[in-house]
Amino acid sequence: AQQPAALETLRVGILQYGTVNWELDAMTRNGIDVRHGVDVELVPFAGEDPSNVALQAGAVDMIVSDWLWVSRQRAAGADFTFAPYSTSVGSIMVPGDSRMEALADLRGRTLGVAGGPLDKNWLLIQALAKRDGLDIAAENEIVYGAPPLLTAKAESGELDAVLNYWHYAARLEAQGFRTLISGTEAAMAMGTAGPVAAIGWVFRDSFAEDHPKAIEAFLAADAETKTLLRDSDEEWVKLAPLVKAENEKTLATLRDRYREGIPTRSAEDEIADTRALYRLLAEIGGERLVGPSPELVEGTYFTGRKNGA
Amino acid sequence: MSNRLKPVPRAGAADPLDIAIRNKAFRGADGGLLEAIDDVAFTVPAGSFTTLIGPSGCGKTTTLRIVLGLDTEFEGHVRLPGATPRIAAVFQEPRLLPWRTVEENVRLALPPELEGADLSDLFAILGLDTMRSRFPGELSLGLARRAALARAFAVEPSLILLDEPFVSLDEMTASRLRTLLTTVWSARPTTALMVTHNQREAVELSDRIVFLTPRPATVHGIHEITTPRPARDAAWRERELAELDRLFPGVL
Amino acid sequence: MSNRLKPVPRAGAADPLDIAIRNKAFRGADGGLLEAIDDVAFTVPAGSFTTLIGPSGCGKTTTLRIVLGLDTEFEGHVRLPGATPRIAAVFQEPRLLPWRTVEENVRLALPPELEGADLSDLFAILGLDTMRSRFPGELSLGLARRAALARAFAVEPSLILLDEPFVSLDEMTASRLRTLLTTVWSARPTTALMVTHNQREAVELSDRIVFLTPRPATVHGIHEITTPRPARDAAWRERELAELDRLFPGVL
Amino acid sequence: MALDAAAAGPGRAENRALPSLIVILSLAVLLAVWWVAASLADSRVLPSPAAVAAAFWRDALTGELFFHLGMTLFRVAASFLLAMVFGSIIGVALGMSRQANRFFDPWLILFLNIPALVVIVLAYIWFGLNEIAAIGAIAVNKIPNVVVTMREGARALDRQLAEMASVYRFGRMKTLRHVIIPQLQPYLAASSRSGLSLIWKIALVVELLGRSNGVGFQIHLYFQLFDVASILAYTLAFVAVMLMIEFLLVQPLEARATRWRR
Amino acid sequence: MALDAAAAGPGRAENRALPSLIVILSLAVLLAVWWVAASLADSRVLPSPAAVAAAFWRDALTGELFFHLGMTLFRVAASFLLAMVFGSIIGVALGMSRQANRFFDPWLILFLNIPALVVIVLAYIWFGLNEIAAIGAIAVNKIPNVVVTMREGARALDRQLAEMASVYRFGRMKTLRHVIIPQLQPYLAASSRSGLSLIWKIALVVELLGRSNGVGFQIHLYFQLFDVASILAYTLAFVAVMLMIEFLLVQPLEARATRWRR
Ligand SMILES: Nc1ncnc2c1ncn2[C@@H]1O[C@H](COP(=O)(O)OP(=O)(O)OP(=O)(O)O)[C@@H](O)[C@H]1O
Ligand SMILES: Nc1ncnc2c1ncn2[C@@H]1O[C@H](COP(=O)(O)OP(=O)(O)OP(=O)(O)O)[C@@H](O)[C@H]1O
Ligand SMILES: [Mg+2]
Ligand SMILES: [Mg+2]
Repeated sequence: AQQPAALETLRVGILQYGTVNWELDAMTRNGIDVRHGVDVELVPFAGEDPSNVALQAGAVDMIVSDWLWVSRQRAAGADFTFAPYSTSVGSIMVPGDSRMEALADLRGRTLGVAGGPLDKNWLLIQALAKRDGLDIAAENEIVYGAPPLLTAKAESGELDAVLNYWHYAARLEAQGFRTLISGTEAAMAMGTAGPVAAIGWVFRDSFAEDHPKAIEAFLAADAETKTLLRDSDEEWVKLAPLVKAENEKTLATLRDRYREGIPTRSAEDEIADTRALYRLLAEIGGERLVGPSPELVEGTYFTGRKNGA
Repeated sequence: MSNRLKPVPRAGAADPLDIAIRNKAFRGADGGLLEAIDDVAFTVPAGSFTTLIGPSGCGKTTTLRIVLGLDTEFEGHVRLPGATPRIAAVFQEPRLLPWRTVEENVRLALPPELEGADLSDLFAILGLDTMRSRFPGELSLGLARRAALARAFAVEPSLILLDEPFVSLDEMTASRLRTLLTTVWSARPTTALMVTHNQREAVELSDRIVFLTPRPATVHGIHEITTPRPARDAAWRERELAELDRLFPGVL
Repeated sequence: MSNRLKPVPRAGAADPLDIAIRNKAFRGADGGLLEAIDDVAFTVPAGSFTTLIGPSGCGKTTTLRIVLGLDTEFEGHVRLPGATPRIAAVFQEPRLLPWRTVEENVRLALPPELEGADLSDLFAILGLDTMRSRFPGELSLGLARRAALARAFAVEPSLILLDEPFVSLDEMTASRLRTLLTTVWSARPTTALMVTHNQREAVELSDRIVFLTPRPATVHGIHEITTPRPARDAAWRERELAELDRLFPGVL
Repeated sequence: MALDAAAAGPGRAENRALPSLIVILSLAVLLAVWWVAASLADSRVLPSPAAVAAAFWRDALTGELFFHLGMTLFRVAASFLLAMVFGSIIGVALGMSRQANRFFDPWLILFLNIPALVVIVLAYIWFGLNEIAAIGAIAVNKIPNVVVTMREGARALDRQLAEMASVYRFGRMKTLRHVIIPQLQPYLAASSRSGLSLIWKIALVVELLGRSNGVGFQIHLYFQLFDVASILAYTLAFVAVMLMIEFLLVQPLEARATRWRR
Repeated sequence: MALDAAAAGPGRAENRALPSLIVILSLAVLLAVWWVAASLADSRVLPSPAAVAAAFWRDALTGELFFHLGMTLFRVAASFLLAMVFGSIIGVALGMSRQANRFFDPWLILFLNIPALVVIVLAYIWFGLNEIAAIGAIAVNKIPNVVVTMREGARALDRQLAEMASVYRFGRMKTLRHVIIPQLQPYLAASSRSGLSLIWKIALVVELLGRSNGVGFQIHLYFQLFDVASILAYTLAFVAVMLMIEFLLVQPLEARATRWRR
């Protein structure tokens, strides 16, 4: 029921083997995007930062990033905006046979942290620990490093625990590690009502204005794809080559964690929680983290869908 | 080559090579000044052969470098014969390009109008025929000096400067090359200025000899030789040398 | 220095320098073989002064290099006088270290037992006193050659090899340095082998003269000089040169 | 300290066939060392040659490897050319003129030390995510290194030969070709060898940051998966090309150019 | 092609005070160019000098900048020393022995072209996430480049001087110090200048991948925030140190060492 000639193209910058690619692969492979009236073109990159560069350079129309980055860029004058994609965030993983049970047990251990000292989850977990009287950063040996390297180091036992992105955490889980605490748990402990979608689709306001249909169609297609991936195990078998899971168990773990991360809450709840979380992060991370604005910058959340409707 | 070496009448009134160096000092790496030339002024008449004699280290090479325009930091002036004389120089060291064969070294120096000239005769006289395609690193010093001479002769210069051209050669080769130099020099109007420590050589080849004092160089005296070259036999040479010894005692 | 130059009695029966080069060929960069030495065999009796004369490019430098052990790719053998003679060499080019001053160049060559020796007299005789702290690049070629001679004399060698040591020097300096060489050579038991193209120099300095043929070198003839050095005056020299010319025609 | 006189002297003729044998032997020893180390380590991090070969075949069969290798080689070649030409010109100019060098030396040090990341990001943002920006960024990263090496070469030029050339009126082109460039040859050799490798390393970063193909792109993907065997497969494919260039092109050329050295 | 004869001749004396003036002028021009470019571009990607200065002060006041700079300088210095010493020894050895060079040349090309990432990751995995692994990894990345340059230097050594040294029995140490090293000086200068910059660039990657401090760590942090002003602030702090080393240490030393060149 669509005219292919009228299809608008949306270039999305993705990490080749990243989780976003799984979703978009399912979307395009099943023609969901076309059915909704947009032609999604995947532009693969080899890392997170490159897709940021690509968006700024105008080489892609959309990438996946977090609202903190969007807010900061908006404060600096850019017109990026954000639509929720996933609530999956990193977790602190410990070996299955580790005696650590709670944050307090981390005292005096070697902890690997992916994403650097300004990682949101890391700040939240630190804030939570501090509330309980533990200064993790000071009382532990913290090793910042590249996620794959930290994973390898956790496996080899050089690290007692590792805070890593969710898919690395899931892979570790499949190998018998367990979650000590996740970023979501930390956020909820610090006062959010539910899991907040930290990462989302990021694009320019100007693009959304010029191509309202494309954005709308894409977000609708995304919702349908998420439903498909939530309900169909078969789809995941088809995704296996992209997921590059070493075995069935890893694939299953990744699938389950992915499904957990599908945002389910209303936009209002999300925004309210995000505001709260932002304030909290502004408090912990300071200007270094969030930039000059003490509040989530207006327009960070994409609201065009409702306005356009 | 053969007809290039044939003598032609000396050219008419070309300009002389006019040298007047009023002062030349070097600043040493240690910062000190070293006065090399105090006052060296003489002319080399067009088409004549002048020889410069002076003690080692007195400033002869420096004078030649100034004439060649390689050193412009001096007081005084140098006027070359003619507007753009074709210059050739035989430096005190061979100065061949180590990465080019002997023949390439000679040919590279040729001006465009002589490109592709037949050099076989020249190489033969200089005893270099078997060395044409060898690199300078494979030559003995004497052979390398001969290659440098070949280069200078091949360009058919109108002004030639030679800095001790015939050292490191056995007497037989040296005298053959002296003859060659006279032939090249007289084949067309050539102004020549040579440095040597060998007074026999000077007397044999020159029209005038300029004697320099020890550093800082000044002109000690100028000796003109008027005897035509064919008349300069062994007896004449001994007489002339004795005369020079009388005029400029302590040089020999 | 002063007492180092004082003559001491010649040493007893040390070994001669024994040279027997049966064949020496170079492979050129173009792949071709060049036979430099065919058969050069002679001895230099211990404490004697031998001179090598031969046409340019015949293989004299090659012979010296083989004696110095710098070239081991030859047929034949070389036996040095004594087990570990202290060797000095004056190469055909000065071969000074451009980044060291004249004095440093000389001192670097000194063996440990002569370290810190007073070299003022030596530099004075060689006319290098004002040049001690200058770099080789600031010297004239003649001065550089003298620095190379200073280096060779300073080490008080028991075997000295000289490759045309007195070229690029004015006659006065050259004869002063020849006297110096004789003094150094006779100051202690020294075996000397010199290459020259200058026959006067050869008859003045040598005990024996070895004449070589053109390349590939063979020994053309050996001439012994028995006249003691003090008796070698100008007249004797002319006679001796005439005699040599008769014995080895075509060399001069 | 005999400067390897024996090896450089005669006997060179018999060695004609030897070189390729030695190279093969050398590579064999390397392979053996690696294999032993891999079996001792027995970890995913140091895969055995067999594992790397398998990874190689996997991507070679699909043609993927050759595609990415080709893209990288193209970028490397283009920026190498750019960097060598501009770097040599600037370097020789600075080496010859004391004044220019004094003025531009601080700039040179600045550009030498700007992280590749900064240049690459700026290039991508200004010129877009395209080949021209990528190649330009690589070249700009490399040029200062070429300049530094060639400047030393120009400083060490033999003044005597330059004088000879000026007396005999060689002119600019002849002087450059026959007097200057032969003297710069060792510096050119050094800066192009280490240059190629540096350019390839920068290319890896450039491809990581903003290209959707090339070996750098692939290597980083495999790094995310911590698949060292595949990383090595791509690396060695590139190294193989470099080895081929070295032995089939550079060394014969170099042997010709340095024939004159005894 | 007069090889800058005029500048090298007399008149050098008056120039004594000039150099620092020229350097200041040079830096001023650079700053002006940057400022103009920044106001023309008017983008966050090319911040103005003022913005960078602000970022500098912010991190300088907390002392943070100096801590990270210090850590990086320490790593750079340590690995520079390692790389130069081992690289020079290996390079000169290969340059002098044709046989050894034939055998090890393929290894050299391999190590030249192994991506920094691979070496760094392997080092971290084998030796742990510690300083030794970091410094070692940087050095290993740089050594092949030093080898390549020094090998060319050793090949171009003057055989005549070596012969002189052997006749006068200089012995190993004297020959090295007075004959070999002065000839290698331009090659050492080239490889240490471009070497320092390469090492610092590798240090950035090393710090990014597995260290918790250093300029590379900070730059990457700011890259995630896309704060180019802070990135440049750290970069320029390092460049300033390099400029100081260049003008206060390297150039006076070099001027002494090359005094003999006319
Ligand atoms: N390294 C080399 N490679 C090839 N040929 C060489 C080499 N060295 C010398 N020759 C050749 O060997 C021959 C003898 O050279 P040598 O230097 O011994 O001559 P020489 O007698 O010292 O001459 P001169 O009096 O000119 O110095 C020459 O023909 C020279 O070209
Ligand atoms: N570049 C320089 N820097 C400093 N001093 C120099 C330089 N060139 C030459 N001199 C000095 O100038 C003086 C004259 O040198 P020049 O080379 O002209 O002598 P020369 O007469 O050619 O001597 P020779 O017969 O020994 O070749 C010498 O004392 C020399 O040390
Ligand atoms: Mg001179
Ligand atoms: Mg010789």
